Amino acid sequence: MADLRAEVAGVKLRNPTLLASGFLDETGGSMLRVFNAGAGGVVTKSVGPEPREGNLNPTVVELPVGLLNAVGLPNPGIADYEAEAKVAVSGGAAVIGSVYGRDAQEYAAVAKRMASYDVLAVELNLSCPHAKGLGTEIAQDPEAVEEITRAVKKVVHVPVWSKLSPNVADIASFADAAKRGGADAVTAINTVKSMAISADLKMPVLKNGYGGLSGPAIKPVGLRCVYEIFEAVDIPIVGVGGIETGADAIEYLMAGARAVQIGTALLRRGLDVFPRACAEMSTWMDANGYAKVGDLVGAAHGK
Amino acid sequence: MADLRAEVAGVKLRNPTLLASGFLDETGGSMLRVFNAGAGGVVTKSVGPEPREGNLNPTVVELPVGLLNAVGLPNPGIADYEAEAKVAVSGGAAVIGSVYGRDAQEYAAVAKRMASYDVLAVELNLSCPHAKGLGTEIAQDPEAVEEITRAVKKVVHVPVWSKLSPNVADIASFADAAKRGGADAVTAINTVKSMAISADLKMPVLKNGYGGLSGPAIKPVGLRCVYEIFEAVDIPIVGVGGIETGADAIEYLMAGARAVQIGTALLRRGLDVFPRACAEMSTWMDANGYAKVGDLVGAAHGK
Amino acid sequence: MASRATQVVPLEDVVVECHDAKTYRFSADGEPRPGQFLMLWIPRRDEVPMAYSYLRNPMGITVREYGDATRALAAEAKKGYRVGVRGPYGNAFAIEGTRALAVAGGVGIASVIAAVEAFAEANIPIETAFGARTKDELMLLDRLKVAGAVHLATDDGTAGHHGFVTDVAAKLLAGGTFDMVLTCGPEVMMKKVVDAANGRGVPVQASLERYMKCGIGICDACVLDDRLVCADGPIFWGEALAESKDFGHWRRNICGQRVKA
Amino acid sequence: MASRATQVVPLEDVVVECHDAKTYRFSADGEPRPGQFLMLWIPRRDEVPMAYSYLRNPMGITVREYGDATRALAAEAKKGYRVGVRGPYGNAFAIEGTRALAVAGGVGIASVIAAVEAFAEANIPIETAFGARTKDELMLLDRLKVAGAVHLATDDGTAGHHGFVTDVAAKLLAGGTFDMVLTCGPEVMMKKVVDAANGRGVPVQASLERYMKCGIGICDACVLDDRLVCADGPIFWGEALAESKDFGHWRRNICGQRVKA
Ligand SMILES: Cc1cc2nc3c(=O)[nH]c(=O)nc-3n(C[C@H](O)[C@H](O)[C@H](O)COP(=O)(O)OP(=O)(O)OC[C@H]3O[C@@H](n4cnc5c(N)ncnc54)[C@H](O)[C@@H]3O)c2cc1C
Ligand SMILES: Cc1cc2nc3c(=O)[nH]c(=O)nc-3n(C[C@H](O)[C@H](O)[C@H](O)COP(=O)(O)OP(=O)(O)OC[C@H]3O[C@@H](n4cnc5c(N)ncnc54)[C@H](O)[C@@H]3O)c2cc1C
Ligand SMILES: Cc1cc2nc3c(=O)[nH]c(=O)nc-3n(C[C@H](O)[C@H](O)[C@H](O)COP(=O)(O)O)c2cc1C
Ligand SMILES: Cc1cc2nc3c(=O)[nH]c(=O)nc-3n(C[C@H](O)[C@H](O)[C@H](O)COP(=O)(O)O)c2cc1C
Ligand code: FES
Ligand code: FES
Repeated sequence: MADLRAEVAGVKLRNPTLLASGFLDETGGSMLRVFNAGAGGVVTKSVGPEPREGNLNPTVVELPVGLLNAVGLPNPGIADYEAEAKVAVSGGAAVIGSVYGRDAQEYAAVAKRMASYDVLAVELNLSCPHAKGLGTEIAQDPEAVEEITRAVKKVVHVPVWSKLSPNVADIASFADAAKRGGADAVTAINTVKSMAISADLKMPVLKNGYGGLSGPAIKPVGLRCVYEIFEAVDIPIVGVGGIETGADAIEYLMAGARAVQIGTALLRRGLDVFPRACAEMSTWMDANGYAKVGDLVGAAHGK
Repeated sequence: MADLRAEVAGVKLRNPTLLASGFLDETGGSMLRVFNAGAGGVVTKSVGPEPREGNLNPTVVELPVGLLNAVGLPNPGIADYEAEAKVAVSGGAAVIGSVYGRDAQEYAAVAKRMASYDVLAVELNLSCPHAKGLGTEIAQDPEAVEEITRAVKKVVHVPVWSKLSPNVADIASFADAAKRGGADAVTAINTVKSMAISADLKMPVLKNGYGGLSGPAIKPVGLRCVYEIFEAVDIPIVGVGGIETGADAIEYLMAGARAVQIGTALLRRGLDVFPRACAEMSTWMDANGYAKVGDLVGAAHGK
Repeated sequence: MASRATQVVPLEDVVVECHDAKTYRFSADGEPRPGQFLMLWIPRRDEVPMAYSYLRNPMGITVREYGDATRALAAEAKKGYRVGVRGPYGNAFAIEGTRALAVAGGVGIASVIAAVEAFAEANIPIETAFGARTKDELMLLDRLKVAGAVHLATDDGTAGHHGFVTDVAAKLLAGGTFDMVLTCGPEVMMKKVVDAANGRGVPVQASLERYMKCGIGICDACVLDDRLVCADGPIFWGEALAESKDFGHWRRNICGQRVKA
Repeated sequence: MASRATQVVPLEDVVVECHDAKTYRFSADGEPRPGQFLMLWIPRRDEVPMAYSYLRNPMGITVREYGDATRALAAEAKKGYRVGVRGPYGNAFAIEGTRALAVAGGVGIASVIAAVEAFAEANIPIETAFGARTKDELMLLDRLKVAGAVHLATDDGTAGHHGFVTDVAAKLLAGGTFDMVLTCGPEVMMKKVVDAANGRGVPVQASLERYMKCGIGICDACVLDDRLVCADGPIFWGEALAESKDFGHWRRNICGQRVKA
């Protein structure tokens, strides 16, 4: 039986399939439920300094190839989130706390507070493509990524994962910026900037116009990003984007990820996505002679 | 009956569905066949100064959400291409000649020769994401886009379309660069940089490693790019990326395109993709009270 | 996932049900079951959850003019007006038992009407206790009456019992012959119905409402304890609700903050 | 489009057919028909088109060690070795007529063998004229003989007719009783067979080869006149080939340049 335990920059996980930020993680009860369903860990909804309503509906469009969303970072704010984190953490879940802010100070303040909720690591959402003024610029400016990461590293004692946007010319340079800022790991990728239009109504479907694409459509993009970062920068990577099956997860690990996150696939597989992906990984690893997750990491780079 | 005629910067087309560069357009016979099947026009394979073999196989992977390719710009070279262009042009096809080069001079030289083959316009492939040293840099450098466009404009008498890459942080700024360089139109988008990995073989499937994603997966990305350019830059746009049906084409027109190109959908619909998309457009326009293609252009921007 | 893409459909009929509610009919793909809901995109305004009050094409929803979007819809929508719909989402009422009682308050009738008809079609006798503020708001009565006996209540006494529908329901339940209860309406009302049914050991299904964004079980907006009203619900059994800390007490606001219901 | 994703499969059997050709068997999804082909990914080397010489799982291909990739395959591949396959692609031989003649040259037999069997299964009598350089290269004879009479030819006279298989075919055709011809082999050979059949007014199907990249009808690499060998072919009727300017004369090189065949 393959050993599915995973480790990302000192964060030990019972298996490498984490819940991605933005999915069933605005509340403690849901996070605990996902963890109990079999996820290796859960990343919280990205939480900011103040409560935030997010965008008006429609905020979600189901497309044949994936999901388009522009929820716009709704969240209860870091103060109220304490109660949510507590429910999940005290229930035994491995929690990674995702945060955002307007600038380095805000990121640091929120991250510090989040870290105090006993999360195993803090993930910096540096990449949300649709919250106007709250990430678009940051996501596309390597110096901002470096500065924010550094500011957060100064004030938190847990590992910091910087989550990167694919909507850039060269994602590896952003991973490098995160590394310079002291990031313990990078998470790749956030959603791909996209749009859906209703011809009948002559307008974009999302109230926000633009949104982020996730799910099957972006798996080839995410794999490419992880592979590129692995080639260019020596930093642990958490892979995310279109992962549904054990095979998908293994491809990401071979591209260079040490763990993966799953979001949109909840739509097709429900909470079972975690135990199913793990079972599929385990079966495949046994059949192919891989004893542990670490043996897969970066395997596709061997020449 | 809706009037399907389209016009892009003075180039008149019998309908707005063009064959995208790289599909059945390395030879004159194929281009003529596609035109005779009903395309409004055909864009040639991107042709360079010398014959070029392209990448070794595998160069193409069929994915559930689209097609991944890294053909690597194989082409017979601009000299040999004269015979191909002649077959198509003298057969009556509306031909747009796509070219590439290493630098502005080469682009200009090839474009000049291409223009002499009686093409209606020249399209500059400024965006091929996988030919090493032949576009990656250009695609991600607005100044190169401007400079190349300007160099070509100086030497050709036909309209110039600059084709842009989506693998950038802000495609509108590249459209703007093309405009500054004198482009008559921009084409958006080329493929999205991606990868497929075989877990069984522990390696990327494409011999080249990286490739470009096309087809259904990138339609939301292409729509977003066209919409963004339309909002930001006053220049005619040709839309491309994941278009298969009349509905897809109409969405692109409403996003701001004046004509569209179709490539990967040939896989699902064969050469009938052109007449079918046109028939679907026509039916929809009749049902919804649109008399001509121009009435659709940019319609999704009305507030 | 293509099956639940947003469908833009023209309204085929708009029926005024009372001074502040209308039924909108349209044809769309999908086969909703009683109690399921859709996300209704009111162009330029909002996208909000609505129960199917008619299940087969032309499907229908019955909408109370409650806030900005629903009022704008009522003002603008006539035959041919286009809305977006995606669904069906959520679970459905279980059509089981041997004698059923539906308890509806106000526009909650929109969610139970199709279930009431389904019980009748399944030859399970069903009666409905239906309350509203005033007579005019007692909608869809014709369909209810075809399905079974109807017991009315109005706050102002203009029709049926003068007072709460929960009183009517309590009396009917005291009769002791019902072995299935379903309910939809204001949460305080449902809480009473659920407590009453639970107290008598009668299975009860309640159709809940929470603020919804995605409607498809991913965003966590509609959470009730650790369940999702959009995906695990909207219909919950009395047993589960008896254990709920949120039901009747707490809801989440649009930011996800836990606030008093 | 998922159906034709690249499948990585372990070889279940490797059979040496002669000094420079082997048959590789594997199990994969898909239901190839006689004459169709797949794209064979030889890891780290290349991806090249190969006809199915066995149609049902374990499917098979019979590969001549021709250049770099096929030679590397022969050197490395044993049971359990993994290759990638995608297909089936292209059209298939029409199994029709009342008396058929297959004319194969060298490894061309790999493309016609399944068709020969299909004729026999359809109870259409079939004979095969099969030529190679030398006796050792006359592969798959057992299967051919089960299906019908086999007429051999070798360049060196080590088996059958000493000389070209086209001579054998001409003689058989002169018999006048065949009303269907199929052929696969070197293009000069096929040209002769097609001309001979066309001359006698006998329908003839030839399986062509061109340099292939995509294999799925989009890249234009494999063009013959304005037809695609991968998608419109690989099998073309004699009538069409009679009008072809390319057949027997021109091909495209890897750059797409038109060069002498
Ligand atoms: C599963 C379900 C089924 C429903 N079925 C019906 C029905 O059949 N008929 C009917 O009239 N109403 C129904 N509702 C309630 C309906 O969704 C709200 O009345 C409607 O959203 C009000 O929208 P508004 O923009 O006019 O109000 P607003 O002015 O935006 O807000 C007023 C109130 O409406 C509610 N609301 C607004 N947006 C949402 C949202 N996205 N999700 C949930 N509640 C919201 C909130 O309570 C809010 O405080 C249902 C709700 C749910 C959850
Ligand atoms: C439809 C079709 C079916 C075929 N079926 C068989 C078969 O059943 N058995 C068999 O042994 N051979 C078959 N071939 C030929 C086979 O594809 C070539 O022998 C093989 O590609 C040689 O590869 P290589 O790398 O060893 O040779 P290389 O050293 O790469 O090249 C030698 C020659 O092989 C041919 N070739 C190389 N790559 C390709 C390619 N991508 N597409 C087409 N030709 C290529 C060219 O003629 C080239 O000049 C078929 C070809 C086609 C088009
Ligand atoms: C509805 C929705 C909300 C999301 N919210 C967040 C968020 O708050 N913070 C964040 O870093 N990523 C967010 N994401 C991005 C996901 O975490 C993930 O990067 C992306 O969806 C790709 O993974 P997937 O294809 O498995 O869904 C969100 C995605 C979706 C679809
Ligand atoms: C096999 C292949 C080859 C291509 N070759 C070229 C090319 O030579 N020049 C170019 O500008 N674009 C090329 N493209 C990109 C297409 O023209 C088009 O931008 C892209 O495929 C998106 O459109 P689609 O989704 O309709 O295929 C190629 C695409 C594919 C799949
Ligand atoms: S509305 Fe998003 S989870 Fe229920
Ligand atoms: S090999 Fe690409 S079109 Fe035939």
